Amino acid sequence: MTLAEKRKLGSVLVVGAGVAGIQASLDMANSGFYVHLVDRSPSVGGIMAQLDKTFPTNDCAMCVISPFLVEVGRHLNIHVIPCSELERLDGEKGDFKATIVNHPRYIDTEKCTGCGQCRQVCPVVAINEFNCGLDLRKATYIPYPQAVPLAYAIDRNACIGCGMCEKVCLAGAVTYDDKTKITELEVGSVILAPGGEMYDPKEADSWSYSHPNVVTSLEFERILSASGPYRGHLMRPYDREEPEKIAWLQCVGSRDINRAKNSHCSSVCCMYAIKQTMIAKEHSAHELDTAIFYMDMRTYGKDFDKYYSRAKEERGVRFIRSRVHSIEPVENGNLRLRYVKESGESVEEIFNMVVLSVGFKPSSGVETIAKKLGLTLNEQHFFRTGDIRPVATSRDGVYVCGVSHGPKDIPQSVMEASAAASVATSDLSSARWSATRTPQLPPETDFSKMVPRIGVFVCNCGINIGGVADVPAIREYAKTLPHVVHVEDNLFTCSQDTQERMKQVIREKNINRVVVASCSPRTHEPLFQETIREAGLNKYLFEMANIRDQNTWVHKNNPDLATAKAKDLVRMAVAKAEYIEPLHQVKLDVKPAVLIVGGGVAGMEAALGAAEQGFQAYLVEKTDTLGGMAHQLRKTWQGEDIPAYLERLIKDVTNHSKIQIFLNTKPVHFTGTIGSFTTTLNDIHTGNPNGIIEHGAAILATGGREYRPEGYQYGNRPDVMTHLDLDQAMKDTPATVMNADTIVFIQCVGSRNSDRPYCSRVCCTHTLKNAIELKKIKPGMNIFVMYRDVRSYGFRESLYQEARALGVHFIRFDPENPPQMNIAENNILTITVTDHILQRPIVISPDLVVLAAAVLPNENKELFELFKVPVNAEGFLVEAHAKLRPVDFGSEGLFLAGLAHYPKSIDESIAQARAAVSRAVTIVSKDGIMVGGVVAAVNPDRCAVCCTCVRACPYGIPFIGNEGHAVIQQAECHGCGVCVSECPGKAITLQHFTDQQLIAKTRALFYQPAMNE
Amino acid sequence: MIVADRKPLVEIQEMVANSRKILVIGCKGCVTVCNVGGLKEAEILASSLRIGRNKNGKPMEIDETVLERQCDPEYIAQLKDKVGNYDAVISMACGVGPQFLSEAYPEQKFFPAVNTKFFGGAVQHGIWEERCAGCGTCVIHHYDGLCPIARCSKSLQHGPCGGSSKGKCEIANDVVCIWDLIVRKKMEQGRLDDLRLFQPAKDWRTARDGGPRRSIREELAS
Amino acid sequence: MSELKSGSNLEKVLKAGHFAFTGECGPPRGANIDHLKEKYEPLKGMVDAVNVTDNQTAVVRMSSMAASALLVQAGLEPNYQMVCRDRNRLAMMSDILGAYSLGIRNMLCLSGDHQKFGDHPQSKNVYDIDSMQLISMVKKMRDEGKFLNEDEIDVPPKMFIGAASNPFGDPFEFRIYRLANKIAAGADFIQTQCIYNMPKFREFIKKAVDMGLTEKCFLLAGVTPMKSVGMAKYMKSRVPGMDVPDEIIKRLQGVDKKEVADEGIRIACEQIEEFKEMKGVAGVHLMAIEWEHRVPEIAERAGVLPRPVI
Amino acid sequence: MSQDFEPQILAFCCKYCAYAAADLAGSMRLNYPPNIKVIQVPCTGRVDIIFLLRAIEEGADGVYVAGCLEGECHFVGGNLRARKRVNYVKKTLAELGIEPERVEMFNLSSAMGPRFAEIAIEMTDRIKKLGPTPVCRLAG
Repeated sequence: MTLAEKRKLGSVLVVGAGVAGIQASLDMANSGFYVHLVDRSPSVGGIMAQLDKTFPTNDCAMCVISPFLVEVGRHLNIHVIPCSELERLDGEKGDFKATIVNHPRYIDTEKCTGCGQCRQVCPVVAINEFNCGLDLRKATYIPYPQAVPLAYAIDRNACIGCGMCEKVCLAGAVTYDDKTKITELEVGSVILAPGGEMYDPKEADSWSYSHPNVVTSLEFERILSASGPYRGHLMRPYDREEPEKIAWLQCVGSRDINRAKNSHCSSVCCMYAIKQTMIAKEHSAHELDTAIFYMDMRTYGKDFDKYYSRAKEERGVRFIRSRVHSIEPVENGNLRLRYVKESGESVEEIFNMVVLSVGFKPSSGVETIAKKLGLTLNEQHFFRTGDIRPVATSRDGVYVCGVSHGPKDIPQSVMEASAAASVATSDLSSARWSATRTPQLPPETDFSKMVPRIGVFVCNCGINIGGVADVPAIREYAKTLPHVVHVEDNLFTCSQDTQERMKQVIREKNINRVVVASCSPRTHEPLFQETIREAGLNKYLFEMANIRDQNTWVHKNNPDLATAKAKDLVRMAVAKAEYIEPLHQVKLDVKPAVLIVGGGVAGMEAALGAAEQGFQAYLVEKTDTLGGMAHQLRKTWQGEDIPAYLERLIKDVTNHSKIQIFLNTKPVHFTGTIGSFTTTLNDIHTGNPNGIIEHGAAILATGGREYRPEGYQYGNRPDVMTHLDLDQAMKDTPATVMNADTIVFIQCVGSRNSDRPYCSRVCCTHTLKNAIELKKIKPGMNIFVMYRDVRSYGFRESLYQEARALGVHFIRFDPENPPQMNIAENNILTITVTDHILQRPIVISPDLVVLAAAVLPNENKELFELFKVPVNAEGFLVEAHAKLRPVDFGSEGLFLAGLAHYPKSIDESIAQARAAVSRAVTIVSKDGIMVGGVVAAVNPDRCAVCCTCVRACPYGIPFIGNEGHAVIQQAECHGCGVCVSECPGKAITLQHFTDQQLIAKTRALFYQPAMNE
Repeated sequence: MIVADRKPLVEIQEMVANSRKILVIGCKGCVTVCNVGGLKEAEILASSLRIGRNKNGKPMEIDETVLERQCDPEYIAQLKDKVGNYDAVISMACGVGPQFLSEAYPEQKFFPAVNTKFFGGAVQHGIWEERCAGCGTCVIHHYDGLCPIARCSKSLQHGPCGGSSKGKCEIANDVVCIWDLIVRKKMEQGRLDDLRLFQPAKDWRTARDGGPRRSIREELAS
Repeated sequence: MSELKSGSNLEKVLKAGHFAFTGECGPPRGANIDHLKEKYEPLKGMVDAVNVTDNQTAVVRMSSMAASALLVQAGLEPNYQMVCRDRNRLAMMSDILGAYSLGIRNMLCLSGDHQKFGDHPQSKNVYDIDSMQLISMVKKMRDEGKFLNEDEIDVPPKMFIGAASNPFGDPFEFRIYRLANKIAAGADFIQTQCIYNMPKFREFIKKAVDMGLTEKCFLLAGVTPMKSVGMAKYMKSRVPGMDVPDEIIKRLQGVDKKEVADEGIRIACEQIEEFKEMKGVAGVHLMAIEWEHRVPEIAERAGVLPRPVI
Repeated sequence: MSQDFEPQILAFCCKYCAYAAADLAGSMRLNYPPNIKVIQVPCTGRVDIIFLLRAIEEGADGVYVAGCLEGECHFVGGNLRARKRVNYVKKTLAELGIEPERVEMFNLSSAMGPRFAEIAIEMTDRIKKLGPTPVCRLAG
């Protein structure tokens, strides 16, 4: 076959269903590709599902991730393949054949309803891995209650084969004879997201980990979790006493080549330790003393430094810069820690509990996959990736994201996942929508003006409901309720055959409202809605009564009251059903184009990404050149050539037929909603219009700049320069730099202070890289780095090691006592700094002083107001959610990338730009956006144009339209209903949650209706 | 707009203590905008009254309705066939409402549900502030758009008095000293000399002090 | 300054170039004349005039006109205070006529404290005219012999017109202009709010001198001795427009509890000593609140005795 | 109070947190009194003052609103508004001489199944102590 004839497949494979794998799958499935999502474990979710809270917002991890889990589980174009592994990959980019090994689960996920009866009867207990072994589970188990797929599995290592589960399973889902199977999948590309594992302190005998009160940080997450082994009650494992004093030991298994043989920094431990101290303090009934023992506090991400100072200043967390050299069990289950303070003083302190902040190591799957697929690993056994192609592996068509190619936090993983989704599908764009499924549905029947005819289906859920409540009595009772024309009870209402029957009954009896009394709408409403839709009913003509999760499961001991309550709940559901109405979603056209504002690396990568995906890209730049800040950089941290990359990128962007570039241009007018925006562009100099463009999404990549330092004689002397000045000098006049015998680097100039309380993230790495280069050229040069914390996160730690090995001197200073510059009368410059180890001031006379100046966002007040996007106090753009929506804005259809979001290295900017493309493509790849449903609707007659909704809406969606009443665009409304409850004229309704419906439901609890005729 | 507050429930309960059938009438004008007398508040009041009556074992019937405005006779007239069915009617409009209602339906008893307070606007959702005292002779232009008659607690035309402290009025820490704002604005704009001028004693005849006021537009009135 | 506007003792003392010393007397909360007497008796011979407050802090007291008249009967010279809070222009003008007919020759024109913190917060305030307009009105009645409506007055009241100034109110930069406005409106003398922040007052008076204001008008510096640490703290934090530096509080806290009042008087006397020498200050107004009986001692210690008789 | 008084208590729970926590309490098979009946709302910001009043009017012995933890509302701040509305209703009830404790606001995350059960127990105990609602329901 010639190149042109090569087959491009419209399906993709994702290996690993942690948060990265989930995000990549959703992005691709939502932009026209069929996704096979493979995971070794019985359910999706990865490590994030085990976390209690997430930094720096302290959001509940499960609350944040579970909507994503549900979406993956129900997505028509995501095929979740649990208990499975990738065995081999043949073929090439665009046309792979993947061989998958499906391990036996012993329970058929198609049949299992998740009722849990099997677990109830299982006589065997086993270690509960989900709770890190802190408690036990049954051999028949589900990893956690929110698991997707919601199906049980049998742990055959623990199972004694008693057959109890098979006997009680009324769905017939237990399959003891389940065997390993092999499946083959045809996919166009592969994304690997097998993730990481936490370092096991048992590997080295250094931390008394065998003591029950020494736990790893992940174990501590489970201890804090409300659904964990202690139900959120802060206790130590040894005696279940509430600890009063807890120590955290940082860098366990990280930055440690002696004990753990891991040189990398795990990037997340500083932050999660701070989080754990704060959450533990909240959980503790008494004053809890928390101490973190650390080497460098690496709070380098967005809002991290503020979080750190909050812990220190407001919560009284003790931060002790010291490595603990021994942990010794003493009486009462306590532990004695010995450490040496920076001042050299030896200290002994007793703690009730010790948490080991364990680092990341690659998941055991990484090495296996690498071998099977022929991929290169780095020295730390993670997948090897470069900076300029940050998510590409050594094999074409195979991409990587998440922790498997380097330790990172959730937002970074999510960003990379989207980036991988974007690059993995850009070559497959010709096959978009070719492998996806679309539901074939009959037209909806029009029931308007017809009296309600309600059908009620009461579920026994095996014996989960029927074993406690009197289902026949509930069924008979439901018959007496108004407008009810059909009632039946089912063994499993959710089973395939009942679904078919339900459709048949709806048609036969002309049922126009359906009530199911079973489990939770959170898990099952979409299924039933699909079913009634298949029977020609609008999916909103549906209501559920939760008589299992919120009734029989919690009132087991009181069958009579459970039956009575079930009747109440059914009556309430029927009462609401009487008033529910069909809601019709409207399809809005989508303009298949993306606007990108900012022509730096992030903007260009975004434009190129969108164009490669087959969409028109409009790239708007306010200056007369593309490239932005990158023009001033020389090499990435791994040493890749930036000027050559930039030249290539500018050429690609300029020559791409789908990219239209507007230089010297700024947007001056912006209107529209997701999928269909209109932006007017003006020439920045003449003020004349440059064009009016229509686009379905927009990406803001407005960049940043280097801070021009005040002080340190910057600008007055040629021997004081910033990093970018140094880079320029190295390029233009290297001799001026190399003549120097002594160079001082001063870190955090303009960062981490009261004006800019954030870490500029890139400066430590930049300093290390330059120091190494200088030392290599001129080994005799004296190089001093004056720092507060060396923040060489991830593999960048290797630069720190190398710099030290090359003899670079590192001197730490306190913010209260920064390095002082003196200019003597003879114009000789000296720097004085207090050395913490020597405890005395050191005076250095450098030939050159390099200031690690802060990274600032570009000021674009007008532009940001035009797009109505928020900025934080420091001027950085604010994303929709710090964890799971790191490139989205709160306003739908708008995305961000690059330095405008936060300081970051070029590889991170590229990844974020590609991620923004992925997110934008989920919109522009569709031929229409469905809007409506559970959204607010304004009744113009009642509107008093009082602006209450305008002010109350948390998203700023309502406005007063030209017609003289409030307007709430269906496409933009998030459906929370705040405006509805505030509106003084009762002019707004939240569809499907109207006053009438909810008051009817309320009333029904207290009124027994008259008998139905 | 006219800004009002809902009267305490107990006061309204006492007004209608002996009534068995009550109509609550909201107004879609100012009182809806200031979230005190629209349909929402009418429903809340009706429900609260029902709860109170049911609790005391003296159930009654309450209906709610809302008029476009209670300060125009045409809208008042829409109640013609309705008011007679009730033994008490509660108006949620400003002080104008119950009076227009009483004038139109002299046989019926009308009760005010709100305390009418001032002319002002919303400074944010849920907070309204006075801006105008309706003095009948506007002098705002002398004070750079800030009215000391309405907003100085002593209506000083030559302020600020000695009680002005850190931009706040002597009466409370949360009351802005308008004179502080006036002076600062004049200073910023280099027009402090405006405040060296003596303002003669104000003619209060155009205010309420001149007796009940009327506005007659010859070209409109017939 | 040769021609006398009112012929009051205070006017004479000031115009003769003496350093004036005025006191203050709050009328009783009742018609108890003896109580009033207790308060004014110690002031006899100690001060040039006695301010008689007008429902001070919006608390009902005997009318300041009646109390002033009783002082006249007792041989003391009152400085009749009138606030804009409680009466409209009709009442004010009629009271001024009445006061003059009762022998009252000095008047202090004030806005008045808002009734919110008084004993009748329910009352309706008047503020028909403000203090600036009141000053102007009294001057018009005296100099033009006319009411506000331009009608002629049959025997116009000749008042020596006083006004108040608070150098410490905000905005500080504007205070000097407000003083200038009051002088332009017709104030013959100024009594200031109690002064504790001396550096700030020096700045203020320097500006007043530079602007020539103290040439046009007599300025009497307000002094109130601190009776206790509690009083100092209260005045610092609770009285709007009052500026009490921390040093004053520290100084009071620094002495034995029994000595605090004495230390307060010592601070006041030190201030008076400085005012005597300060350019632009024509006298001191001593507001010894509920401490009238100690005025002789303070006057003695401040070295302002004997008072000139003209 | 009568020993066998079984109060009717209505709980408005937001879809993302409180309702999920209620489900989790079920998955964990925690026991709590059956007096609690839940109505799901997308966000507690949708819980209108009138819903709470109407519940009391119709004869609820207790009503509560349960939303996300403060600062963690999925719709930014709906739970903060809900709290204010609950406080408003408490004030109204107090004016009417009804125990304001019959109405309450709670915050919990979706992972706090045990907390949901605790709240249900707490509210049931509280209402049992208060006794039946003093509001007599009208016939029909």
